[in-house]
Amino acid sequence: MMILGKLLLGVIGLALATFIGGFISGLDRKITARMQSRFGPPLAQPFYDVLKLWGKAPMAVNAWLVLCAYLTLMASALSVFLFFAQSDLLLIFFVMTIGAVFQVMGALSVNSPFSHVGAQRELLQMFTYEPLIILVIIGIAMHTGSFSIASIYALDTPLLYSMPFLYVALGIAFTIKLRKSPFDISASHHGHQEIVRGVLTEYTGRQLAMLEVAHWLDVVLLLGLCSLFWSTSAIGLFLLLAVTYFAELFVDNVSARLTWGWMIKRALGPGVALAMVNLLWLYAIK
Amino acid sequence: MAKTLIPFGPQHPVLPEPLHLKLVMEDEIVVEAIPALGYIHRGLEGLATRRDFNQMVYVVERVCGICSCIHAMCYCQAIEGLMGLKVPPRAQYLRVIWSELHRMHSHLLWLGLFADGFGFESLFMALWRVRERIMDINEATAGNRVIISTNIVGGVRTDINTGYLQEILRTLKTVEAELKPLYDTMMNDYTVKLRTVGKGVLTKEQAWQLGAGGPTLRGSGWAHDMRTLGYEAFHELDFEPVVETDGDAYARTKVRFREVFQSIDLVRQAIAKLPDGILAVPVKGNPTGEITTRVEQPRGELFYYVYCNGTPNPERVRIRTPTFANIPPLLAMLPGVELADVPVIVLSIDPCISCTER
Amino acid sequence: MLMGRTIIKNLLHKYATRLHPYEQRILPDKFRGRFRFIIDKCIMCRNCAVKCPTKCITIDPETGLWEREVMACVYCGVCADVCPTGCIIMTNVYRPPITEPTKLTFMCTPRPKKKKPTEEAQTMNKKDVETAIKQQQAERTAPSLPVSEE
Amino acid sequence: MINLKEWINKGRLKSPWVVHFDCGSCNGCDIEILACLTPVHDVERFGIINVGNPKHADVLLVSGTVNHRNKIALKNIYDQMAEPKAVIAIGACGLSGGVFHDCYNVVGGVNKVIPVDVYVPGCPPRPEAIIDGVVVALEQIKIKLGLAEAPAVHAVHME
Repeated sequence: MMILGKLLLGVIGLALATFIGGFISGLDRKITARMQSRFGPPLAQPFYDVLKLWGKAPMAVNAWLVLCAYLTLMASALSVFLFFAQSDLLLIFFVMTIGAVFQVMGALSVNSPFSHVGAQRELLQMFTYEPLIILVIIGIAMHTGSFSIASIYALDTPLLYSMPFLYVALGIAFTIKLRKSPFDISASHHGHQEIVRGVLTEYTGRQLAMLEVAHWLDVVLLLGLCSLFWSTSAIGLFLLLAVTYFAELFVDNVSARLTWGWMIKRALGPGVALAMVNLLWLYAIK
Repeated sequence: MAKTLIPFGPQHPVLPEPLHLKLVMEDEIVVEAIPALGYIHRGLEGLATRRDFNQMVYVVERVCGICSCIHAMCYCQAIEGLMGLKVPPRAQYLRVIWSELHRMHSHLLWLGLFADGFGFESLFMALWRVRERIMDINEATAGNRVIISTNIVGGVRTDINTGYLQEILRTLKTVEAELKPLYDTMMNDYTVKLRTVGKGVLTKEQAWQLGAGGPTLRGSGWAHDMRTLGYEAFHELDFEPVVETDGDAYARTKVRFREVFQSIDLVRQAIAKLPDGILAVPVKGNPTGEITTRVEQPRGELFYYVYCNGTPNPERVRIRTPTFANIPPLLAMLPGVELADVPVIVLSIDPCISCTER
Repeated sequence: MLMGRTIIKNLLHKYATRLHPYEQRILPDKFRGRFRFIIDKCIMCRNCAVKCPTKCITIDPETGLWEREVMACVYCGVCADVCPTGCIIMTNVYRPPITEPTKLTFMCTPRPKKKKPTEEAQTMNKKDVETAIKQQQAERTAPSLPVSEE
Repeated sequence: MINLKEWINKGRLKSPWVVHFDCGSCNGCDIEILACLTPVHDVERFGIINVGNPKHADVLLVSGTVNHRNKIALKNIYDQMAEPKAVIAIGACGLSGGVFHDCYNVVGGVNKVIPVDVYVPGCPPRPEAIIDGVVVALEQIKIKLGLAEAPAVHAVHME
């Protein structure tokens, strides 16, 4: 009965996450536009984009690319499903990673140099954000004694009180995953960069639509991870997420795109250092 | 390490123009940059033999849509020189006003594109928003936003009335106020500095030897500005060439941004000194002989050679544009930089391919 | 971070966008937009055809054929400046997009002949004129109006 | 399934991604196209994004004359775009060659190389005219999809 309930929760969560992800993406574009003193697109714009891309004539370069797009979407969906089914955090993390890896593999399977450079940069980004997320998960495990999400909901004080530095590290990882400035290195929303849309260049039509949905799901998953830091009250959770996302938008709009060298030196290093300090602190108070 | 060949252009989102650069890459480092031109060649100079010298004004305006007014002005100066026409003072001042407005909108455009080149979208939007104010002035005073078609042989076509001059001054005040924080961002922001300082360094000697021009040359420490020749009304206005000494993309950005403020100042001076009088002198007969003229375009020195043989059609119109001079320095700057810095360096010379290839 | 003040200011103030198709902006009087022809006033002087830098106006004084390549016009306004009778007027409304390649053709009163052209030229002209009229009849779907916008 | 098709068609009309190719223009039209993206005109309100990648784009904006070298590039870009697609020729040069129509290296308008759906006249056209052009192009896509009937030819344009 317990398992059935969890499965049901996972399915409902996944369906909801898709809509929330698209909505967040629309809100993101609207607020970004307003920050740039523009009117901005309608809130439902990401849905229109995805529907349109779904209806485009197929133009895939090879079968591997199509397969990779499906696998990326499935991995992202599965990780969100597992999150809402309150599964193991480590498992969720690995499933999420599989999605990112397949996206890169698809980009590497074609012959375009833009796609290749984008894929290499995406791998470097993964190299940066994955240790940070893993350290956050370790921190949570150290605090609660278990990798399960249910154990976090059992806490009576928010995680943020004991893990503020880890939250900052998670914020860095979140910015990279969102593909926002200064970390829109492998791909960017508008494609105004030297490698066009980088890792996404060769995905077209339906495949691009799937990757877009996968991206929404990844964003929801990472917001979910952030939400664990204030699991005690719904209002606090919502406020934390709103502040976090607004901070992301703010950083996106006040900074230029930087290079992967800087990302590894100035994002991974301090991120890991912050996380380590927090982990030591957690170890000390135990 | 295997070498990869990355095509940069002819259709590329960072560079709106069809410059094709074949970048030979080793890892993410550029080993060699091979330019391929000719995507935009129209054969405009050949039209000179089929259009009369008055019609050519409108043709040379369309050499480049960004600095159209300055092209037309340089060509008109050449024909006026051949025919011995004295442009009325009011027309001289009006030409200065429009050419400085063009310099401002061109520099703002470039600054925006440059910001977009390193992924600073909100700065791009903010600079282009300011630029629209200049475009509104162009539209209201000359009748079109970009290609204003105000210069004719012997003077200018249209006047700016006194009421609108006050409006221009008001707009310039707003522009200046809006640009101050953006200047601060462009020059002092940590992320922007990371992307521009030390990128694409051109030393003082190199810049001179490779024949760079305009802000690219002035960014390397040479006070070389054609406006100091004092053509049109520039000899009555007070200004100093903007010079920076570092020779990198940051210095060139600074030169251009400071030139925007300089242009605002020049327009103010010109409006204050604007004399009354006729707009154009009548043109009779056909030009004969050959002449060269030089003016300062937003991108550097613009050079016209015109040869006329007494018929209405000029026999030869030869244009040497600043981007043509700036391509050799660009190719010297590119090897050894990261791929991420290529747009920054390519844009830092402010390439105008349509000027170069005509 | 220096951009922060600007973007927060933008967020709190009204957007700068002109909501174009919903709010029509009246362009300045000087704006060189589409032309208005009062073709009855035309005296077939061919000034506009000669001065046009694009060479997009063709006039045949003998048949009264007045033709303009709308697609090639660069809206410089020279024809309006040089027209002695003011039959070409520039308005401040820009020309809307079109979906078919078009050409603007008018028939006006032919100018009475002053000199008799040579035999050869006459036959040449006649041929040209005939083909032009045929083409024009094929292209025309509506009768030309005396006052009309291009 | 019919429902999904309707939704997709709605999406098509609400999110025309554009790719811009400067095909020998003098930059006048290019900067006006870029000006459309900026705060004062902001075409993102119609869901228009300049994607820069022909494989993702629905609408091709071409500015400038076609010459013997770039006609190959233009054809390539057009062929790389997935259906349904539309082409907008911008400016007098893109329409017919404009002031350069009798230059030696000019082939002519864009319609000599690829089929054009909408012509935006002007030298350069105002950003407003370009926005109108995209709106008209969407009408053309609607007609292609069978959602609307072809309008009666406007007498005013055809005289």
